[in-house]
Amino acid sequence: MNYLSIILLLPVLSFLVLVVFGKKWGEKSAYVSIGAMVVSFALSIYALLFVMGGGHTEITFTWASIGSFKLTFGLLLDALSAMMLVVVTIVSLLVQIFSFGYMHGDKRIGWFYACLSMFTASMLLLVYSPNYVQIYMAWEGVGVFSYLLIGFWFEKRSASDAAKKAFMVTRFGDLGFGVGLVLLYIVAGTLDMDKVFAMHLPEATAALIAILFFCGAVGKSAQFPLHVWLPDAMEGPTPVSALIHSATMVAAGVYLVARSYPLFEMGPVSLEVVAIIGTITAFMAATIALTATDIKKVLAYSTISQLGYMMMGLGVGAYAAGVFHLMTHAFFKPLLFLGAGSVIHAVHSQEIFDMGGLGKKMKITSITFLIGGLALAGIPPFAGFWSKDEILAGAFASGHITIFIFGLLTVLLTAFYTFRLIFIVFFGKPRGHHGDHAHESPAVMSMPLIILGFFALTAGLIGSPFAQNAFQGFIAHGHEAEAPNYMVMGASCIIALIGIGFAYMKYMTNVLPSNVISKDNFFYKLLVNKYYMDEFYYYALIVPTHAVARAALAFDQKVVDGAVNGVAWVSMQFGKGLRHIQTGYVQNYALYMVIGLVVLLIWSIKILGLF
Amino acid sequence: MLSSTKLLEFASNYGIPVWALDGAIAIVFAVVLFAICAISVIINVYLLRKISADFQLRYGPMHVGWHGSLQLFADAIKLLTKEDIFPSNADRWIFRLAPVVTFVPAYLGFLVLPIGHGIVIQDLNVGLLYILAIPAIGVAGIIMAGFGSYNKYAIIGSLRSAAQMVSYEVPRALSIIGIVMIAGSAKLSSIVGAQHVWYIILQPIAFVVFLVSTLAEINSTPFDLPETESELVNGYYTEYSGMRFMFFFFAEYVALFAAATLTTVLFLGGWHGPGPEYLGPIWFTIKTFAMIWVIMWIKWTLPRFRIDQVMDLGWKVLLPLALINVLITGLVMMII
Amino acid sequence: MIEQVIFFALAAVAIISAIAVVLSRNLFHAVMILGGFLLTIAGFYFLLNADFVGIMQVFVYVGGVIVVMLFGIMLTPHEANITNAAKLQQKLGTYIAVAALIGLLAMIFIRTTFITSPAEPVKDTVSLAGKLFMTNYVLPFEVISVLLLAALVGAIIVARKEEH
Amino acid sequence: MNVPLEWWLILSAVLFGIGLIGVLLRRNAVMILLSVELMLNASNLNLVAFSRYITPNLASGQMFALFVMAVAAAEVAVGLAIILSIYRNVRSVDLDDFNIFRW
Repeated sequence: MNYLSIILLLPVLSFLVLVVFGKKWGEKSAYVSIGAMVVSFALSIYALLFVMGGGHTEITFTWASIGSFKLTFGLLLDALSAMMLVVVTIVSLLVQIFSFGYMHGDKRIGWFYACLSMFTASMLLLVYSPNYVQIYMAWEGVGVFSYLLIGFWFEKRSASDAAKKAFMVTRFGDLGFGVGLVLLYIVAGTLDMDKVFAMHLPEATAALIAILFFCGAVGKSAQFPLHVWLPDAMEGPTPVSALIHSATMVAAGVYLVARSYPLFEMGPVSLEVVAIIGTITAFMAATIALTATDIKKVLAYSTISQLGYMMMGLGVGAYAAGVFHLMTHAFFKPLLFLGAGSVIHAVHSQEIFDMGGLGKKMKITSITFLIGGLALAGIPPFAGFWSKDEILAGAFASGHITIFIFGLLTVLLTAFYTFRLIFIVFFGKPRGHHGDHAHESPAVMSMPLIILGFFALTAGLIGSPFAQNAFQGFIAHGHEAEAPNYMVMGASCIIALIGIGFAYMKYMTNVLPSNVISKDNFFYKLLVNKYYMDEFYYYALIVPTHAVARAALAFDQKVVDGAVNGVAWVSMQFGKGLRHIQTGYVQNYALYMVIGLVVLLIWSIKILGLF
Repeated sequence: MLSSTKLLEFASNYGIPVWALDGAIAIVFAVVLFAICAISVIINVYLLRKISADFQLRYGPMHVGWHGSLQLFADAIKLLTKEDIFPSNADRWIFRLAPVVTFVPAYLGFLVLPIGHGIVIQDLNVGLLYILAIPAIGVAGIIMAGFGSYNKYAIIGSLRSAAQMVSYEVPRALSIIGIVMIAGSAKLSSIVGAQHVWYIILQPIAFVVFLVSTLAEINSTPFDLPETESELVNGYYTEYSGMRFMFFFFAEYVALFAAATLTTVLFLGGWHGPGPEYLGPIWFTIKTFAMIWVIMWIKWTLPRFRIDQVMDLGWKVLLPLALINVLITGLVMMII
Repeated sequence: MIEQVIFFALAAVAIISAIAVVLSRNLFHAVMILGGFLLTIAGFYFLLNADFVGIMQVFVYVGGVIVVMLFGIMLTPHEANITNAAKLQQKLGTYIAVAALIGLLAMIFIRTTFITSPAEPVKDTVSLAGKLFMTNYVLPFEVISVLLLAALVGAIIVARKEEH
Repeated sequence: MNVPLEWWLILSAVLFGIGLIGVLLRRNAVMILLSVELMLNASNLNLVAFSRYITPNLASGQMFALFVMAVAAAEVAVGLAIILSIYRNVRSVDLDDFNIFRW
């Protein structure tokens, strides 16, 4: 058995074992899952090294054969998948270790680890996919386990609602993906990526298929306008948010676009769409994050915003930069989430205005969080800076000036809200009494933070000009890295610093007049209510759906049931009429016999003339 | 109907229509028959008292008339002058009719009895069956009495009586089959005519069965359960008094008399006896009273049965016996 | 002449007693009147020179059936005598239908010409019946015996109280 | 033969009709049995009358009448037994109360 399949099968095995024994073993199930993940991670590293040595593996086998159509399954190992393998396994590993502390005492911890394992396996399957059917299946598997994990605390109404919302909304995007798959099969006759990319599809068709695929990505990666599920998905346990809703699953959409990049390039219009949607998402989510007061919601919106960045990068042609940002983001965002989890674990609240001054009490958490924040805000030399800068440079270079400007504005906002969060949570004085007994989380939780902090600090360097953009070269065969644009670099750096400065002025000093962000402000309300997107969906989709459903119900009850009941009613009336004959009294029946006899006699006399 | 040729001539001479003559003759016969019954009852009751006294080593009635011979008339006067009482919840019509319905069939039985050679009111072809069937109507009268009285003793008595009579009718009728087979007729006069040898000799089993079931039919001891004083006060006629009581009394003794006569006719050779034929009625009377004496004898000698014993005797002993008798008779007749 | 008188007298008794049976509110009275009715029917049989049937009528019906019925009544309580009257439409329908039936039958009887035989009726019906039972009607006779046996056993089993 | 056959037949029809009324209208089970007896007797009368007028020397109708009687006796015995048995369960002899199979 190939070691690649072992990477995939270990989490599956762990899932199967934990489904059966998880309840019995309780917290011990974590060892199974973590152990499996350690091995997977080690093998992933080996796979990465293999690929870096110029290796390329593709294993396929026929899974089902329907007529001429052969459904194959396979394990594709190239640069992109190798990179994703490592990212997925390491983040999953760290999150699982963190969860051991975070989920301590939960009754269903076995099930939790089972889901985490299977989620990871699904994600690995997705990453390995050499064809679209496999991607689609893994895609849905990821969706299912996301659903289960968001709704892990299903006793909470909001959690189960959020799970349903996430599932429904992403399904909405998947619909487009599915249609795209069918269309692609009709057009290309195959769903194997190699063969598809080798074709020369008509531009319009390619663009259409690409946009349909992008629909799936929009759902999965929470792009505008289907981003609404992600903030609600924060109802899940924080490690889940860290793993699924920042590093892996949401990255699946980006991964899909990156994977299908040749297809997108066949229809360049689709890339424009990707870029525009990405930009809108990035900017909009950043503005919403400004007013969010829930620590996880802030991070959720920042995730959306960063995903928008990645899409923007991919859309403007900076393929390598987008994937690079995907990777760096996959390190610093889980870091932030896990840090937030650590904070929540300590203060038992998610409201940032309940916190404050935690920096002194939780040194490791605050330092790693600060590293994550700097990475997110794009301050050199932290990871986020290099990747984000690449994207901005790519946008600038591709000539999309509007996109570039919005990108810069987003950098400003990102820096502002990140440090708003940091200043409020870790600096200043404690607000309320939630933080009174806060203390540093146990080592099992802080250790992953340190590791992730290390990566958040250094992961960007491999793609930096200092390393001759080694990452880009590794990922993008044929996509030559742009020459470092120092002007853009400097600008984004300065803008980020300005954002931090504003945040400092607003939240640490009182230099900034309070009416700059007034709570009665129209924009403030707009942002607090997230551009009324949920309300829009409610009125645009749910209300009409309900109306249609009510109409259908009325139709069913009045017309369909009416017809059925009408038939029944008619039969019943007949029966009621005939019931007068069918009295159950023998005497009545005997009377009918006598009447019949009389009639027979009359008949025989009058008609037959017998007598 | 029963007009002889002389009477018909007489009637036609005087312009009397036939039906009027028939009616007159019927009335005369009815009166005569009633008189015979009444006399027989008087004699029977007197005999009963005297015989029972003899059996019990006492005198019986002695004061009214010679050896108490007028005692019964005194009793009759007493009963006739007694107050006629209706129970308050009684069903009046049923209560009134019951004695009549009980008495009339007993009395009607004599219609077909041949007293002497050719001396019979109506010699029916089915005379034997008639005489068996008629007492069955009396059962209805007894049940009416019990039901109409609205008295639990009366109802129990009448139910017992009815059950007993219905049960014993079966062996009684079956026991006679042998006689009918030998005589080859159901006409009573033919049966008597054929009795050159008394059937008590030819049909001993039938005689026993018949006698026992007849005793049960007429509610005579040891089968007097319907009217046991110790259990049911007076049975079905507990509530009756005066005239109506007398009817039941009458009916009982008429039934006793009828049973004796029927036994005489069937088993004791009827009017047959030594001497000329006109002595037949005398022989008949002697045999009848001998039979009455036997019944009395049984009555005052044997203790009373329990009701379940009565039923067991009827269904489990007498009925098989009667059937065996029919079988034996048939076999013997086939061989001869 | 006298036969007609007897016929009409008996017919009047029979019809009146039949109506009394049917309309009687008291079950016991109904059974007693039915007994009277059956006796009149026996009288009819004598009038028709069927004396064996007549005697059997008295023997079986009056001595057997009526007594059994009286038993049946006595074993059920008095309250059971009072029963609900039939519904009006059932009543009306019954009266009309039965009247029509009787009328039609009477019409048919009157219109039909029966071929009556002037032969003298048999005198000794008992021996004739005996011969017929053992010759022409031996199979029905046997079947009737089995039926009676079955009825006897069945009635005992049905009416017997279950023993616990 | 002073009474024509038709009179007998009409008489039996009338008696039959009266019995039929009883069967159709009375609700007491015993009463219905009585009415059935009426009807049987009416038909017996018919049979015996036919026997007397059509075949006086054969007496076939009388035989039928005898068979009918035997059947009637059996019917009464079984019918009363059934009524008693039902009465023991329902405490009633009213047909209206024998409705446990009716809905």
